Amino acid sequence: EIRLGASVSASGPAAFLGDPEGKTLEMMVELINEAGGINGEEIALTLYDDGGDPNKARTFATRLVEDDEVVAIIGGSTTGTTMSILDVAEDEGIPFISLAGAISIIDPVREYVFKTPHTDRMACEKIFADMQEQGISKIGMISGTDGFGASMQAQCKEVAGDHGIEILADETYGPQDADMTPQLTRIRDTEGVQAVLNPGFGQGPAIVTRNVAQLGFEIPLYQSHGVASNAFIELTGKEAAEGVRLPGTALLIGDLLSEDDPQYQVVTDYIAAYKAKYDQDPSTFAGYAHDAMALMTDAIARAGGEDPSAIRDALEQTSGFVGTTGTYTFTPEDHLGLDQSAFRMLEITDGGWKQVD
Amino acid sequence: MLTVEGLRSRYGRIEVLHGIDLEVKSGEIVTVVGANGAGKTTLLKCLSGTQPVSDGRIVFRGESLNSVPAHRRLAHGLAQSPEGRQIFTNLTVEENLRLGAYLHSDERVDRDMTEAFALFPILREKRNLAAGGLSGGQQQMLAIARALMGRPSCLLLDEPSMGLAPLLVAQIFEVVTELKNRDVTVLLVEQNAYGALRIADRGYVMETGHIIISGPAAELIADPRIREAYLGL
Amino acid sequence: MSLLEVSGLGIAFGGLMAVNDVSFAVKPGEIVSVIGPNGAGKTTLFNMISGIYRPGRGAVRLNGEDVTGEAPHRLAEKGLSRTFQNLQIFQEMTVLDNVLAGYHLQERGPIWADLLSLPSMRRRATIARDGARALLERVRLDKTEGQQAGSLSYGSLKRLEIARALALNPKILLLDEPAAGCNAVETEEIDHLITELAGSGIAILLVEHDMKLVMRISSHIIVLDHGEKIAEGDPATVSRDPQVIAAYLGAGQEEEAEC
Amino acid sequence: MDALLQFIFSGVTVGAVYALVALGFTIIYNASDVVNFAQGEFVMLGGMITVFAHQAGLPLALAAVLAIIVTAAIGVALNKLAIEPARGAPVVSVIIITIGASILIRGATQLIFDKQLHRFPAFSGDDPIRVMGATILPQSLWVTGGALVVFAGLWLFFTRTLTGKAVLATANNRIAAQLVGINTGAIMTLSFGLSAAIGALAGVLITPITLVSYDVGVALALKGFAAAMLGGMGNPKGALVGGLMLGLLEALTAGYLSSQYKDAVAFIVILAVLFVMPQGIFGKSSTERV
Amino acid sequence: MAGRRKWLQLGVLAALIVLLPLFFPSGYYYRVGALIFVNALSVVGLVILIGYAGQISLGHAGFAGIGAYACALAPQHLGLHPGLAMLLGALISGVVALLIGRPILRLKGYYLAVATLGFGILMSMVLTNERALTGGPDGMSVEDLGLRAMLRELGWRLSGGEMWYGVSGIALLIGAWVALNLLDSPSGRAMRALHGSEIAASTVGIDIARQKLRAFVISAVYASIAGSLLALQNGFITPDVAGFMHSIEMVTMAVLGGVGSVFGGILGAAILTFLPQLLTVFAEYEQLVLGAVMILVMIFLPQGLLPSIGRRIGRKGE
Ligand SMILES: Nc1ncnc2c1ncn2[C@@H]1O[C@H](COP(=O)(O)OP(=O)(O)OP(=O)(O)O)[C@@H](O)[C@H]1O
Ligand SMILES: Nc1ncnc2c1ncn2[C@@H]1O[C@H](COP(=O)(O)OP(=O)(O)OP(=O)(O)O)[C@@H](O)[C@H]1O
Ligand SMILES: [Mg+2]
Ligand SMILES: [Mg+2]
Repeated sequence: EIRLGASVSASGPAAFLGDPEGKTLEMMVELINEAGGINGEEIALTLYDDGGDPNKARTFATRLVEDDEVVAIIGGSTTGTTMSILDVAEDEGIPFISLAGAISIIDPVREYVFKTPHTDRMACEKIFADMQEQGISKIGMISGTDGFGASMQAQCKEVAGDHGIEILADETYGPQDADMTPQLTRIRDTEGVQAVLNPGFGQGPAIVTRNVAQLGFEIPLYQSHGVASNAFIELTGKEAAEGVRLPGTALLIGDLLSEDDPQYQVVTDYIAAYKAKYDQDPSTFAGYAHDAMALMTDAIARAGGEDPSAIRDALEQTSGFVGTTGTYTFTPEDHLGLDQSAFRMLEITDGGWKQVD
Repeated sequence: MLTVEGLRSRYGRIEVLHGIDLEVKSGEIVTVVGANGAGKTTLLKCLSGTQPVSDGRIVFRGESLNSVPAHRRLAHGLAQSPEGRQIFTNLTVEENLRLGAYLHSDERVDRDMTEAFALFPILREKRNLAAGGLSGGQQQMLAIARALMGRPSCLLLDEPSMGLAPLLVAQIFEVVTELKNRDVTVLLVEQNAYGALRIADRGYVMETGHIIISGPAAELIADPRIREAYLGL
Repeated sequence: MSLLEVSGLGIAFGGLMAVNDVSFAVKPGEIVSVIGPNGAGKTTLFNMISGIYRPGRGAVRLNGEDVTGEAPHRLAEKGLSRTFQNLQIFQEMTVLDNVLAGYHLQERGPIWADLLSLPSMRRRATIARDGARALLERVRLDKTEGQQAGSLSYGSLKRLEIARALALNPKILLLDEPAAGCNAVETEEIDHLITELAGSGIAILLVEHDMKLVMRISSHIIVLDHGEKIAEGDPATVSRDPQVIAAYLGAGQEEEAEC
Repeated sequence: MDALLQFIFSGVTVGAVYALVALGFTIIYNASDVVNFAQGEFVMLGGMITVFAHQAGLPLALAAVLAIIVTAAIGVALNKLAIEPARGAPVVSVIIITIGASILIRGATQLIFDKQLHRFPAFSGDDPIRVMGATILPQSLWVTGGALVVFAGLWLFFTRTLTGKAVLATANNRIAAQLVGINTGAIMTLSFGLSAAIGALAGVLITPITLVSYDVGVALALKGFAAAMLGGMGNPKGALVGGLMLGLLEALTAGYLSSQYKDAVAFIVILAVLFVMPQGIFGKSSTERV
Repeated sequence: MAGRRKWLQLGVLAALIVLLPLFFPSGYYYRVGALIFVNALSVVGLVILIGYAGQISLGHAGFAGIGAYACALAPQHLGLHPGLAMLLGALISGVVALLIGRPILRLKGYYLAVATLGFGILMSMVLTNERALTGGPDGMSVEDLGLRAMLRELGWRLSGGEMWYGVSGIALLIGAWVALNLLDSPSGRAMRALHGSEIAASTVGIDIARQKLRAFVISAVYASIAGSLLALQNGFITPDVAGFMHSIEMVTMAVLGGVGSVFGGILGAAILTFLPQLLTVFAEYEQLVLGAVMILVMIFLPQGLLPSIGRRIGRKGE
């Protein structure tokens, strides 16, 4: 039996991230065990819900290592919880794959810490590249003040200049706000704004999108990968969502992928399994968990044992591993191992997704 | 009309009524006197249902009240003007009186209210003010008036004369006598023992949770033990 | 010299002048009573003197110093203490702690002494405790000292309040209906207590509806009606005043006094 | 100018949401002096149950009615199972019970339904109404109208009906209330039922705007509580005015000052108001003589 | 008499802290223990404020936030030793409490609750929004206290968990000792008196504004130190520490345990810290069970765990 540990934010303000992540982890362990486990050994997964609270996350990390005696940890749905787990993993020499976005998790590189999601910076760059192509150079931003939104806001502002993008208006909203028309009115009334960018997750982006329609904006609206799921279109309504652009992973357009796409197999398999078990589409975040588990089990298989440092070494040697998010190649200098190509620019048309790059 | 048999009651683990036997006949005025802490208030609270009974029986008009909750007892005809007045301080004087007649909604309510105002004219003056702003004595009047609004057949009065000016004390005792003429039975707890015994038919003397003496009021006034211990004569 | 001097005191609630232009003075060792019908303004007068209401007009002088509108705790520091018609008891505290609260001014010290339980604090606390026990004995509540105050009967609470007021070691004591809820015998005890206090030089200002008590112990009586002073003088004068009889005492007074 | 109007529209919409939650607080508070921190969960339940009943095939109107009835029943159950058994407990303990209930309801909702966000269609479509260059959604008018109707209903209830007075009397002095024949237990049941129903109604009205998921209750309760305190707890007028003021404050701050600190500005204004009026705008200080 | 009882109680607490580790199956329990002690410390502060002085606060996490971020920021920007940063945080918290306490504490009941709530929200907003300084919602790391290294040099090899168990345990003992001292002191009596009746308290000479303020400041310092200890122990801190939920959690612990009693507060903290750890086996049902437990405790032990149980056994609850 191989003991794996996980702590995700299945409840609380980041349940959006953690809930599908937790479900994915449980499902995958089931599938792997049904298929005979790793090197003939079953996986025993201990999964905790830290509720998005870094303090709890650290307690659970300690518990996983000291009490449950796991050989590796997956989790940390948010940057905050990740940073709390990371210390424990480093201290105790347990390999840890994070599911959070911040670049600071793997930069500077820490011996035992890896992550599967693209960084927020990469998402910003993808969006700005598309804007550049569309001839957009002046934008207004409206971001959520939650961890995801705030981090995106900061990263996007940092790289905007590199793409010749000028941010003329910079607004925010709270995670539970009910109406964003004042902020959007300000953006609308800012001279020269050519597009609106709204990084965030939860109900915020849906409300922003509906408010944008209400106010009759004639400029394009960009969302982030934070809302890359079909549920988003349902929440905003087809009309309001029409024309919204965002960077997403292959996971979101599983049915649009051509069969020769390298990710086709892994993506369609995963979607099918998840749908069968939970009667829902997996979200982009669910995909991060999928990839983390896949990477981890792959590394354990290659390490051929349960020695944490051997697993770590095997992880670091991962190369060309195809996940739902992208293709991973870890090196001692790069514990993320994804590049820009993992993102695809999508547009919502007729209540569905269309790849536009 | 009202019979109490072997009534016991406790606060937490401490029993303060150790088997009270008491009877009030229809149309009577019965008074209970006793020193501070004797258990008079506790007795009345048991009767009105706001204090749990641990043993014994309360029978009112042939029915056992033991399992009747406090809010149903007024419907049976039992009203109380409690110790500490317990008025609705945040409501107006008029609202207090109206709630006194909560169980009634006929036109007699207005008449009763007019009567209450006639009895205590100051309440009419203050009818639209918050009852909490009344002076102590005015609150006492309100408490008595509110109890009357419930049209009780038996009225429990806990020290009604407390805090009232001498003129009003006399008036309260008159009212009680008047009630008797209207066939309202009154159980009166009083520290003004002399005044109370003078208008009462019978009296009980309580000491540390027991009834120690009982009898016709006139006899009690004459009883030297009572004259010394309660009347200060 | 007068200890307490009230001049032209008045206050209004809404449109009502609850107290209007009331003046009087109390000397050490004197018992001055304020009587009057319900709602005459007696309690309100007390509330103004003790700083609970800020007077609308007029002045209160304590020991010659103008203290009009000062906060109650400042007045307490200057030797004024009182009881309440509507009991103000620390229900959740023990009987002894209630009286000890009255010793606050004598036992208080720097906060760190309290936090660190320094010997100086413990010394002060012990002195206060001994004093409080003596006071409880004086009002016959010593047996209840460990009980929660909320569990006392009404009459006992009245006595507890008096003990607490005495704990301040006041120069002037305001008593608002101390005998309410007490029977004749208990009232007599209060009578003795008040006389004794006055004898020791404390000035007493008393509100009471028990005329027997008032007439027996007062050196001076002030009669209020509708907020105004309608009469004053010694007991004999006041009880014969027709205006007072009409407004307050009633004709039945003689009979009452005889029992 | 049209920007100002837009801010006001936004403020009124959000303010009406807060007002509806705040109005829900008033009844239970008036009956028991307890601020029911599970009030936000009633709002959430109103939304969630409607969503799932609607998904199950019920027409929207019917689904909404069902949600209100079920939520009212849950309110009554809360009173019977958790509040009534704790009779005589100090107010803080009862408040903790309501916090516990809120956690429990959230946990149950997430189990019975799900953790996703949901919405159902607006009652009168999504075509914005244009007024002098500003726009407002028809659903906002529903919410505002709902708040006004609930306010009027409550106001009449508390000032004109004997039952309303009985509710006030129960909180003011429970023993005395029983002595005059008020069945205080029934009054509490009524209060919880009504409060829950009002909360559920709020949930039904606002879901098309704010969306709903199992955990929206806490934030709503928080804002509703702040609004109720600003207006003066227990007074329907205070709930309405407090709610609208809070909404407008947030919208105007977001529009003219800083969207980042709009909640902060709102709370600073609340603090300032309480500094001058310690009982809120319409609150009465309780009259207790000594 | 009261003094002996105090030492007895403290002795029991100390013995528990020292002996419990004998039963710890793994190092993780040190972590839980340390968390319990830290939470208990802030709850003891609230017992002083709510239980003694009768003033509610729904914003005390704001002070925990000050303490926590003082430990994160001061070493980084002022080059202060983290231990000193903790004292600085306590000082700032005390001063902030003094400044806002004056106007706020004139309010009563729910109005006070909403005002303190506002303070807490302002604090957590500043911490969330001032990203440049605090790292925003993602949080920031906290410098190591260096105590472990020091102990190692003295030849005392402790794991992080063990060390923090000890440090927090000692902090809690000191906190409880001070709170018990206060309880039976003139100031404590004055606080409890104003809780009972402000009018009566002021007529016996108690400056109620001042006593309330004292209780507020003292409890703020408790919360601040607890926040600092948490930050130092975790090595990483996010604005959650100052959040509304944390404030509510603290009050809940205090009331559940018995808000008038120091040891009740500690018990409440222990239960509400440990319970979620226990409930992980219920996974999905965790919230359900937690809510139900809170309700049941308050129904059956309305005065809080310790006082109610104490009353049942027949002794007075503390
Ligand atoms: N809430 C309570 N908790 C505990 N004990 C109580 C409580 N109320 C009253 N007692 C005790 O019960 C006994 C009887 O009290 P009760 O109030 O009935 O006396 P009483 O005859 O009305 O006295 P008084 O003339 O002073 O009003 C007293 O010893 C009192 O201490
Ligand atoms: N806070 C207040 N709000 C409104 N009215 C008040 C207030 N305080 C006093 N009053 C009014 O002022 C008048 C005087 O009241 P006060 O309590 O002083 O009377 P009192 O002489 O003490 O009467 P009693 O003998 O009944 O105690 C009353 O009519 C009362 O209604
Ligand atoms: Mg009595
Ligand atoms: Mg008076």
